[in-house]
Amino acid sequence: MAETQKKAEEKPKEKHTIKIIEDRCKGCEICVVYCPEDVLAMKDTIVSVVNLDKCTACMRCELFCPDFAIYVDLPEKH
Amino acid sequence: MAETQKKAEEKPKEKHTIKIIEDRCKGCEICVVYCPEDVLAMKDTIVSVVNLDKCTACMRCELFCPDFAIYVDLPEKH
Amino acid sequence: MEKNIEIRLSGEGGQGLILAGVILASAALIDGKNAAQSQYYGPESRGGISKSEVVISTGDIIYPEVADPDLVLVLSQVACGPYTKDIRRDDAYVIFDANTVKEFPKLEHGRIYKLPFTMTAHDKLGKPFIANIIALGTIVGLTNVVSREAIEQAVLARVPKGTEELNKTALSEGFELAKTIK
Amino acid sequence: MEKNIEIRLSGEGGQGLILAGVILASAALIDGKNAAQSQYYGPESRGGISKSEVVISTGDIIYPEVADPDLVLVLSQVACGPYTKDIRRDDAYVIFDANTVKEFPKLEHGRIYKLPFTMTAHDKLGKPFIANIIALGTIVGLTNVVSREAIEQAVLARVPKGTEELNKTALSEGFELAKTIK
Amino acid sequence: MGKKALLLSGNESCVEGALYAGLQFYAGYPITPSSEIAEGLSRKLPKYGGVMIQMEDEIASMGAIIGASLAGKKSMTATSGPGFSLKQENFGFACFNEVPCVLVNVMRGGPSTGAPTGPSQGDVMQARWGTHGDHPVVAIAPNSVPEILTETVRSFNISEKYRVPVILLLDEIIAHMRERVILPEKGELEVIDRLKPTVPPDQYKPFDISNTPMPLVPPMAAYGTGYRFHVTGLNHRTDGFPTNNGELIEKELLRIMQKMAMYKKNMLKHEEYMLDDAEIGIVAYGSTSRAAKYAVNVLRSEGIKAGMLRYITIWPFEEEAVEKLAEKVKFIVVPELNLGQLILEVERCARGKASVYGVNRVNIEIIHPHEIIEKVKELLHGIRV
Amino acid sequence: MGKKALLLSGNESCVEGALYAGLQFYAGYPITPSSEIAEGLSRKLPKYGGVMIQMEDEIASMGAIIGASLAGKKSMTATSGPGFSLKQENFGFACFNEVPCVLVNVMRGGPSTGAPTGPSQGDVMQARWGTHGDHPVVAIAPNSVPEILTETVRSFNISEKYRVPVILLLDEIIAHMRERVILPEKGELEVIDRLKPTVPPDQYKPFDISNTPMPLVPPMAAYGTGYRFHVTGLNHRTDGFPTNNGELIEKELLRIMQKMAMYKKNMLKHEEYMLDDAEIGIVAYGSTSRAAKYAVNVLRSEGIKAGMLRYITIWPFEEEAVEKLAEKVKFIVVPELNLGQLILEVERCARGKASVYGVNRVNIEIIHPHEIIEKVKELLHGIRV
Amino acid sequence: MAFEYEKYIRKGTLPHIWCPGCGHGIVMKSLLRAIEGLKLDKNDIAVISGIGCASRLPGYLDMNTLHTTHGRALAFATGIKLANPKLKVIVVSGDGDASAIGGNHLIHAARRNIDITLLIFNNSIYGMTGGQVAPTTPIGAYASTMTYGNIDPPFDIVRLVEGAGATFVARTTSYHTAQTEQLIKQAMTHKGFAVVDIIDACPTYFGRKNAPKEAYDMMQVQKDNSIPLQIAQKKKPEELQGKIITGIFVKKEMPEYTDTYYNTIIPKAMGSK
Amino acid sequence: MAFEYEKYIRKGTLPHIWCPGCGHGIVMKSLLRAIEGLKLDKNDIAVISGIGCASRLPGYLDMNTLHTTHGRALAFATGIKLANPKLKVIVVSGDGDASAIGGNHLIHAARRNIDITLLIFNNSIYGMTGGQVAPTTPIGAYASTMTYGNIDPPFDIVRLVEGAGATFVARTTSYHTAQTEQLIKQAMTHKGFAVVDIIDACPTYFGRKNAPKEAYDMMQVQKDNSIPLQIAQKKKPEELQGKIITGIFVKKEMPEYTDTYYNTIIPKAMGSK
Ligand SMILES: Cc1ncc(C[n+]2csc(CCOP(=O)(O)OP(=O)(O)O)c2C)c(N)n1
Ligand SMILES: Cc1ncc(C[n+]2csc(CCOP(=O)(O)OP(=O)(O)O)c2C)c(N)n1
Ligand code: SF4
Ligand code: SF4
Ligand code: SF4
Ligand code: SF4
Ligand code: SF4
Ligand code: SF4
Ligand SMILES: [Mg+2]
Ligand SMILES: [Mg+2]
Repeated sequence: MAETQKKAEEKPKEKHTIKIIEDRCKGCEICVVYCPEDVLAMKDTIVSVVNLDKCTACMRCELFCPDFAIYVDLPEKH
Repeated sequence: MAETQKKAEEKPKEKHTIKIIEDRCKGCEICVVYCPEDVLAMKDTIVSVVNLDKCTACMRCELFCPDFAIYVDLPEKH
Repeated sequence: MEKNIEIRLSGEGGQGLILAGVILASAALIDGKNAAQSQYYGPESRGGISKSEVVISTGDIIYPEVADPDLVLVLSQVACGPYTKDIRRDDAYVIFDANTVKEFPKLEHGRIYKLPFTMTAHDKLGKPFIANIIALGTIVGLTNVVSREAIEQAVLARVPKGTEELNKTALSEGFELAKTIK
Repeated sequence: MEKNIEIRLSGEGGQGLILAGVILASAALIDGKNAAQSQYYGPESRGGISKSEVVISTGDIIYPEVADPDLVLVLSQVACGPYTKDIRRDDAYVIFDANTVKEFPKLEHGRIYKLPFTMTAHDKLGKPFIANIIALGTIVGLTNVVSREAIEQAVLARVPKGTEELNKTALSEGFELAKTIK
Repeated sequence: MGKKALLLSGNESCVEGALYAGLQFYAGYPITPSSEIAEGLSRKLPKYGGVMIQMEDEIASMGAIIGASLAGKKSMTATSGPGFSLKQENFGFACFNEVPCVLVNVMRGGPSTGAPTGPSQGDVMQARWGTHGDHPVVAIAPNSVPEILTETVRSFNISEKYRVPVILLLDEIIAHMRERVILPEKGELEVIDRLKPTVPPDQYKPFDISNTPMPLVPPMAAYGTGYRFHVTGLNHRTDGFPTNNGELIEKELLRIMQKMAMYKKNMLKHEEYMLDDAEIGIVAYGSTSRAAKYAVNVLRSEGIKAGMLRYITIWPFEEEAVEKLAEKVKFIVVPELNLGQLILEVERCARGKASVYGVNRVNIEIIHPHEIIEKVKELLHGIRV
Repeated sequence: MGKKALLLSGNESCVEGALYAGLQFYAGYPITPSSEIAEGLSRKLPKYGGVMIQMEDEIASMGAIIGASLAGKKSMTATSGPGFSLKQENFGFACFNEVPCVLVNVMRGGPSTGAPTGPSQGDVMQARWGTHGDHPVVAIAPNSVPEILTETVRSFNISEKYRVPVILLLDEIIAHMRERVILPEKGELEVIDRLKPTVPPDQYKPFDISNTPMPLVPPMAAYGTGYRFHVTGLNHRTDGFPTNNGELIEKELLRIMQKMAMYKKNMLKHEEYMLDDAEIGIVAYGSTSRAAKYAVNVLRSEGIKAGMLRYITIWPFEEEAVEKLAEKVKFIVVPELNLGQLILEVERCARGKASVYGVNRVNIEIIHPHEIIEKVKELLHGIRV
Repeated sequence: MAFEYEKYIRKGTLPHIWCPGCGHGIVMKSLLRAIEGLKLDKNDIAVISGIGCASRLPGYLDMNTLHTTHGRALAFATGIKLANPKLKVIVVSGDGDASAIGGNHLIHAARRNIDITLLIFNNSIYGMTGGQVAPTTPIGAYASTMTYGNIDPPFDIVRLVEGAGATFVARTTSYHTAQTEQLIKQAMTHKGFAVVDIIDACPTYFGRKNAPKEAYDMMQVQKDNSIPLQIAQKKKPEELQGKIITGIFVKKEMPEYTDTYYNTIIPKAMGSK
Repeated sequence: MAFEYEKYIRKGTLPHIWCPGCGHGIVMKSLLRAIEGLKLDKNDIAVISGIGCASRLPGYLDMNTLHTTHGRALAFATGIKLANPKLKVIVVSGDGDASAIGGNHLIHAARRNIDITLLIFNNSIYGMTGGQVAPTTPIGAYASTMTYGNIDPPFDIVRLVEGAGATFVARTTSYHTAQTEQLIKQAMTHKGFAVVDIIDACPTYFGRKNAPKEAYDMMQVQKDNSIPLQIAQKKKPEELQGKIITGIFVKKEMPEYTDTYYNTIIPKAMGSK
């Protein structure tokens, strides 16, 4: 498993948010399907965060989104 | 070793001749060099038979001549 | 109707405008008329500006694109500017989707309507992508450019198996919308 | 010598005609003259018809090929027909290799000579391929189109290392042959 | 109108035309806006027992159709600008060896990758001069979907009858446009096959014209039929073998060009619209001619005597048609979806007898009738732009 | 004549010219009769620190020189007909993106493989129209070995100065012929380098002309110099990015063509020989012009007032030169080693004011002065052939 | 933001033109992370592509970028690399671009061992032109020019470039984002021609005629079908039918072309008269 | 006459254009013996070539012959084979023709496994154009475009076509006349794409700048350097440096393209509406 991913998983669950750039989201649902915690859901043709609390900042949504439309906003600078 | 060659070598030494088509011979000397019995020699820029008696009809000259210029003329039809 | 009827369906890629144009042209053929359908789309697979034009005539169609629009449908904001500027006739229909178009161009000619195609598709039929068929119904309802039978037959012939009922309903919704402004 | 001197060296591939032409042209440059050398050869690597033309002048050379031959050298049978037919001047030299050419074309103009270049190369020098250089000697000896010093210098500059003496001898043989007919 | 009317795109119509004409081999490489031709044939050609293959590139496609044609099959390829450029080397081989085949070029916006979905008429001169060396060329430019069908059949017929590759020059507009087409019945349109040799195999020479019923057109044997012949891209003799003999080289080249000259009239095709009393000539082709015709109608309705000369066969260029036109009109307008290509030929053939003006566009939109109308009016009122 | 006179072939002279002009990158694929250019550069270019690479084919060679030019190096490739056809697609990319580079085409007998060692001028129209779509082109055709050197330098200069690919059209005769050449000293001939941007990297747009000292010619940054720009073969905006906006597309295409129009006079070059009082005009170029000049001399010596207009820059075509000529001569003769190519332009520009006749040959021999002389006499005596 | 992709992206160019769910965007992100990991200056990177959906990538990158003709990117890139050896040169290709029309440049770049990193966005189809068969389309799959199911045996890109002499060859999938990042990094660090064959998904056109259709399902297939090379080596050929073998297949040291040219030819030439 | 070559040769075409000692003529004879051995009808054989010295071969054969453009013979041959599947199709190529400009058609013919026999007359140089470097020229050898010695690593043709999917791949030399005959026979009997890489000699141009120079010496090198595959397999890589490994490298059964087309696609298409 590669650095970026590992780093993210080891990280203690601090406060973070999921940032969605709606103009870019094309509604492919990849992030929704691959989010292990069901944090995301489709709303119309665009994704939205429905359960931020469950988010583990695992980074999968960010890594997989083909459209640079979803980011995990970590509190500390990386 | 392939058929043609083998056949030729096994053949009893019957009477045969070496036919040279002078118009085609370009004098590359390949036949002269590869004749194992020194049957051939260069005469000017063209090959000629100098010692037919020693010829074993091994076919090398014919096989190697790039110019279709030298043939071993076997008595029997093949 | 001696003159050609020149119809432009505009919007963006993914809205099914080309299909709609093809259906309209097929319907014309079913009615025994002549039709020419053409289109423009860019390389973007989504969101790029797009149009489909249909010219319908009882005689020969000389110029196959819209030279003097009788009807322009606009299903998205990006299409507003470029595709409405050549409207020259006061009796030309200009029909905007009231949901997707937010800023309407200022037009000097034409009879302007704003209809909720997308909302109808979404709310009534639960399928946003069916707005094109609804709009077709409205266009035919408004102009009678082809017969209702022909457009129904043409729609059914061209839509995916299993979606026939949905499309029929969409058409009807379009005809209903037409009534609201006729 | 105000007029251009137009020389054609013809024969077949492998006879070193191009080299001979280049040497002759270089000699002209050494003499401070102008020269243009051109050639034709086919795709065959051996036996195909071939020619090399040299135009030498004290002034500009307008047309770079032989338009009106002053001298035609023919070193092989195949070249006889095509390369002698444009001889228009009675004082033009036409020099055949007496050994390789068996059938001589009927010519209406020109001073015709048959010289044993190949035999000389073979018998006297033991190198059949040197006939080209012998012929060069003859040409210069006959026409003085370039100086003897220049042609010697040009030959030495262009032949492979180690063959200088051979080539010098060949040139001299050519000059000797020229004397036989002068 | 007994038969069923279909709504076909131009590319689909081309597929129908090719099948009607007896296409048996298609090789191509996908490129917008021509790909629907390959796609249609992928579905339909094997139904006719023919072969459709997608090759590794355009060069290979052109090579493959020449091979198939030499093996006796009616062959075709289709492409657009970038692919058309790539096919030029092998296309020249076909021209030189008089190999019947049809090369469809659906023109798109250029140069280079340009605007793949944008219409254009930018390859008109390339169709004539794209490959190196002098060579015969036929190029045909229909202007409607139904005409694509009939002109595709005519392209095959010319190609087979005269042993000359034919370029079918479509533009993106008519290739992608859909119009009503009624498929012709079998026998309704003429379908011509190439001349077969009548001499026995040992007397056959692939470019020999001493035994042909059609002067200058050598009959054509197919590989594998007992006629063992040679074909080369080198300058060759009538027996197909290479030669360095300048006389023979020139003779063979001239024979091919003379063949074109001799049959040119049979290859030409143009439409005249309201030319009889025309004072203003519009010369057009392809989709642009439909705007031109529309413009003529509008101008006539306003009392301006305009007329249109439409080239259907573009190459060889029918010089006489322009010459005649130039004699009688005040000026000639040539609308083209490029920066002025066929206009050069029009200018040349007008020989100064009429001034020639272009209406040009390269903004990936079709030329609008109004642009032509305005240009004519502007010129009429003596305003030069 | 202080400097040493060398006996060089035309191809060798081209090598010297390219090195003089500052060539730094050569990519090619061998083909007769151009190969000596690659061979000469294989030996000499690395001495100058430059790179000479033999690529896998002509397409790759053309691509590589465009890449190298965008990376800031003066680049060249050389080929002959078949390779010229193959290079067309990428050549169009260079034309469209205004990439300076020199493409040498040593013409040989065509079409197709034709006669590899036979002379020809068969690619003159292809040089203008070989790639798809409208595009600017410069083509230069010297007629002697020393002129090849100076015209090679001029080709690079034009290419660099105006950001336009230049085709150097040699014919087999002058490429393989040897003549006396005196190498120019450093500084003796002008050597021009492309405009570099003056704006900082973040303001740089590769096709922007708002900040250029030369109107219509955008300064050119090189990859790897801190200017991070984009180049595409798609229709693009001034910032290099693709667009579907018809207006922008047209604007950019027209700008390139306007640039050509604006600087055309600086690219043109012709020679007039005895034209002042000429009654008979001969229009020629390349090796054929030497036969033409010889013919003029012979004709003059017989009291016939012939003169020659020789095009050195063929494309863009200097229309005015023919127009002027046509005004004053009885007729124009155009000798070409092809079946009539540039004659079409001559005819067009003569506008019917003088009749135009060709003297054509495709028998892989150079045109002989006597053929031109005879043609002129024949025409003078009113005998049409 | 966990990773600042925008640092490498040209302002105003997003959203990109790719379809919803197109794998090209996912791979692009892996590429950017790899570049970040190598701490390269954007001024020193040149990214070249041919034509196709994948080939639109360079336009988005704030680097030295060139979008050439279909199949020819490696040829242009060869010119760039030789003209300016200090540039890190990356070529981005679709599978059609790289292995159909571009096949010749592919094998020759491999043969020369020129220092270029080639990323093949291998979605088994021609995306840009609407779903025609590619030299990578599996037997039996449907494509718009294979109406009756594909009969053209596909290339194994890894074996192809290996046979041509490539000195670094690896395979991964768009699903394996971390592996992709790592392999691209290693490819870029490798001195010589390096190829990464990235199995990718075109939901629009490959999905249109084949199953599965949805992007996320296609990614699942990538995941489920992948086997790392070390494991694959222990299996029988039958067991590997239809599998995607991932990892590094070739990694060897050989003289690099640009280097050899500048350090052998030029000195020799300058030394000789 | 021991073997009646003239039976297959077009009257009046000899002497051929090849140089004294050129290996092409020797290989041509091996080819003719192979054809004789297969008892094929001349009417059923098509021989196609590109451009180059080797490519002049078809002109001499009294068969269906086609001399195409440089590098493109396989493309033309593909059209011929598909148009008339009953033809036995042989392509004759130079090494440059086949692997430089023609490389793409080579790998794609291999991929398709179309029933064509490709004979590569591999003399490590461009003969026809005067001795320029080829993609088969050994490192360090001199060529007219490699003044300072070749730096381009050569292809191993066998590995290249194997990597591309060829189902029959063999190598021999022009010296090994009997082996050449046998391998050509096997290649022609193989159903599918078959390549025979025949190491050959160009005394004129390869010999001009390299040693040895004489045709007979070059043949001696072929003899001395050749190692049969079975023996080579037992040796260490170091021991095989500069050796010519001969024999059959690949021979496997796979569906043949023409066959698949006619027996799968056409019936399917005719069956569907
Ligand atoms: C010379 C040429 N031929 C064909 C095309 C059309 N074309 C554009 S992209 C493409 C193939 C795209 O497939 P791929 O390379 O796999 O990229 P993808 O779109 O799947 O990412 C083709 C055939 C072209 N632009 N130029
Ligand atoms: C498109 C094109 N490019 C280049 C050439 C020039 N050319 C002819 S043959 C040849 C190479 C010959 O080498 P090879 O194929 O190895 O055959 P050989 O002559 O060695 O037998 C080349 C480059 C050509 N005829 N056409
Ligand atoms: S970071 Fe992981 S858990 Fe959080 S939303 Fe994204 S995928 Fe789901
Ligand atoms: S993966 Fe990206 S584009 Fe797809 S739905 Fe999620 S945010 Fe939107
Ligand atoms: S057959 Fe053998 S022995 Fe006789 S001449 Fe020929 S090579 Fe010599
Ligand atoms: S091998 Fe043939 S060409 Fe060579 S010398 Fe002997 S007979 Fe003559
Ligand atoms: S067509 Fe396919 S490859 Fe192209 S952007 Fe859409 S999904 Fe991606
Ligand atoms: S040049 Fe070489 S390959 Fe060509 S015929 Fe001569 S020896 Fe043979
Ligand atoms: Mg793809
Ligand atoms: Mg070779």
